[in-house]
Amino acid sequence: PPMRRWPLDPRDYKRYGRQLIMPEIGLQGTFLNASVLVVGIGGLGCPAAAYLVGAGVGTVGLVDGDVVEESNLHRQILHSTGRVGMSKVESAMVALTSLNPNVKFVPHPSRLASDTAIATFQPYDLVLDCTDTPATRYLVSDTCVLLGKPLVSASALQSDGQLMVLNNPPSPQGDNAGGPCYRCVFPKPPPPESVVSCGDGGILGPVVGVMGVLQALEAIKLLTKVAPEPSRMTPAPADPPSLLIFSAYANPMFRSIRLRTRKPKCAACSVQASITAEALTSGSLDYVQFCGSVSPVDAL
Amino acid sequence: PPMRRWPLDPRDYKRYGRQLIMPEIGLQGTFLNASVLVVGIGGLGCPAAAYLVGAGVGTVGLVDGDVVEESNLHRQILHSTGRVGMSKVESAMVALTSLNPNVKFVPHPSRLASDTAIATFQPYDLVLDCTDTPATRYLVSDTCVLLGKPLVSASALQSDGQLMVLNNPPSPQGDNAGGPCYRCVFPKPPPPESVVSCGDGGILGPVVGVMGVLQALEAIKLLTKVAPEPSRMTPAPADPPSLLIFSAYANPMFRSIRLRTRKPKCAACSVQASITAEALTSGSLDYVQFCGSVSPVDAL
Amino acid sequence: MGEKQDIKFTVEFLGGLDMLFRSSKEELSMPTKDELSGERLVLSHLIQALADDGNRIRKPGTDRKLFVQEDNTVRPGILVLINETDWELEGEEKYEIQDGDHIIFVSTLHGG
Amino acid sequence: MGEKQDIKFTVEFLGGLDMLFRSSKEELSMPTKDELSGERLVLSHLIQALADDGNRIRKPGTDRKLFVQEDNTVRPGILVLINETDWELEGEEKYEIQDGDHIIFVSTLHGG
Ligand SMILES: [Zn+2]
Ligand SMILES: [Zn+2]
Repeated sequence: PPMRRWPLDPRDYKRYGRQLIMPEIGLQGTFLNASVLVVGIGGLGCPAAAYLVGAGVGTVGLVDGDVVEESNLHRQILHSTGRVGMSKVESAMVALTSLNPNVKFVPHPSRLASDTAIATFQPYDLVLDCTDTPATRYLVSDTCVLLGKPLVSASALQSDGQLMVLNNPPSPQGDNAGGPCYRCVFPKPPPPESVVSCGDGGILGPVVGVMGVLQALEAIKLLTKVAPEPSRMTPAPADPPSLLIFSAYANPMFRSIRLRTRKPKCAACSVQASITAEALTSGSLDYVQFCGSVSPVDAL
Repeated sequence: PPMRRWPLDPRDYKRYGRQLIMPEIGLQGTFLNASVLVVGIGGLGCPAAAYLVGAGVGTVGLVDGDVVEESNLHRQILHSTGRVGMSKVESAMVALTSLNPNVKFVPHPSRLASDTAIATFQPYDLVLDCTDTPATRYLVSDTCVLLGKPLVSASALQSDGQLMVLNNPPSPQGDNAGGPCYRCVFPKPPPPESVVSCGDGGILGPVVGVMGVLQALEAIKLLTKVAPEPSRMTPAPADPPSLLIFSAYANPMFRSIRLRTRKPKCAACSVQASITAEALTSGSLDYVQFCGSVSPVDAL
Repeated sequence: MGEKQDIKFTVEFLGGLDMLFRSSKEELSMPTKDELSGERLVLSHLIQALADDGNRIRKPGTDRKLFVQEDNTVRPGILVLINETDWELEGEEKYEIQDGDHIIFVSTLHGG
Repeated sequence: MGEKQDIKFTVEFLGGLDMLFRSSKEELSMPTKDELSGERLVLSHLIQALADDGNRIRKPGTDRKLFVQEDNTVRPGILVLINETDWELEGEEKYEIQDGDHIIFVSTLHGG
């Protein structure tokens, strides 16, 4: 379990004063006792981690198996020209430690794998999906459902972005009071030839940046879970499931879509779930095969 | 005038490849010939500057007279614990240079003043208002109107944010084809006792972060000004004036509001304008007095 | 003149104005015609009602001057939005409120 | 059966689907009843029309498989939204299109 610290020392009041005086946050003191796992330290994970660390989330885990490349830097603002070639997790920790040395960082400098996902996710209060392939997105969601963790999922490509808070509330499999999971919304993976990566399709830095910062915001809202009005200081019920759609060149740029609830036959979160912790840990679920693959020439 | 470089060298293709392959951006090559002034390097200016510099805007000017304080760090992600006490402009340049050493930075480490505003703004293609008081906001807008520069204006407080692209297109005073200015929308300053600063009212880091990243995005849209559809490669007309309202705890979080056009009697941008370059430069316009002031105890 | 039905509409307070009111969003119901003047319900009637607080949706002890000026017009720095449109494009305080309208009062922000 | 009027509605393509169509937003007009079946216009008719492209709003040379499957249902990874609501809450392909509806086809994104 992550380090627990209480009460605040005077430096914390100084550093976090501007958020402590807000009615929505004040009650909770700070986020020193909270822990958040950021999976993917790229275009989404960089700004998301920056604002979580700035806000003083006590423990932040960072998962990524890649190294920093020069082509990342236009949007992955925690990395730097001098750290090209360094692992993204290590590079991010340099920047994040300099922003806020009071946060405990847990490095996971390897690609998320199905046999270790449960052990990796277990210690955290909630998870941010900042990854970039369908296979990993199903794995992240399934793991969150099995462990009962809310999931803040975002994605971006070219001038578009999407954001969902999934498995919120994170009720057990089969409990209809729980929020939908990634499989409820996308029961079948997209055909591989329709999947375009940021490498192939391009991406505007601020587009993925906005989505990443919004992930940090949704995480903070989940960590506080207090109604906006100062007069109502009891925990608020979870927001109804919704999808935020962003499109930089559309008018309006943002749309909020009311989303389905849990699917009665969902493979992950229903009573009929076929996804189990044992199947995941034993490696018998092949996410890469489930999503298929395509050679880059055939892609859209 | 800012440094001009053309054509791209191979390293630029590497660094900016992910945005170059986008149809909206590709035509323009990159932003190496563009210049943007960021006024205020706080909660808005930090993320805005990070994404402009990441995108490779050729020249970025930074205006701020403050020094970094520990209470800034939860939201002002370019600064760091080790640079508390350093000027914000200098601190930001350390972080930004490490992200992209190819950008030319122009430091203006002092508070924007009415007698120097025109000279400061003159060399730039467009301006971002990332400041924090009504008086400075009127000064920034008036200067942009007088010089014919589009203005990307944002603000944030507690869990709310607002964004407008003003003076777009930046037609001369009295030309109704031009977009509205700050005075068209807010002809009279708010009563001082209704003005709450982030210091007094508090602010959630990701809220001001989202608004700052969106400022960088609007700046990039202005610098490209090409229609979203690849089939329409001619410059698009300016978007109709609008106000983006963000409210972290509302549903939906984002609203786009259709805004008024230029006001026929605007003191800054109409034929009847009383704001002139001479008045500004001579210091005869007292923005602080115009907006009034109030002791902190009386504030809302 | 026998017309007595009410108009139902939503009023929302943003940008810190929610601090002045009971909640950030209210479903209101007001008579189609103003009782005193017999005029059709327009925005200036709503603003006056919110200032006088006959509906008791302002928080106790809040200062009406943070919402309206002496002459019962909204104070500078508050934008009024009718169905996602600036009220300047809709006739301002003379706008006749319609059933189902969504009216937002939003205070401009200055922080950064 | 003499009913001949058309239904007007907006279709929008987001998340990269705009690459398949002439523009990202189209005002469409379709007969209230399907010509062949005589059925009231529902979403499956619209999807089939977009796939067959009788309206010529798909870009020339684009592959219908990036929009629909063999059986003319939308491919996995595309969400259909009716007036800002997931179509699962509105009856999916059996939803009867109404005059003025706003229908969005959005492809899920995976990049980060
Ligand atoms: Zn599910
Ligand atoms: Zn004006």
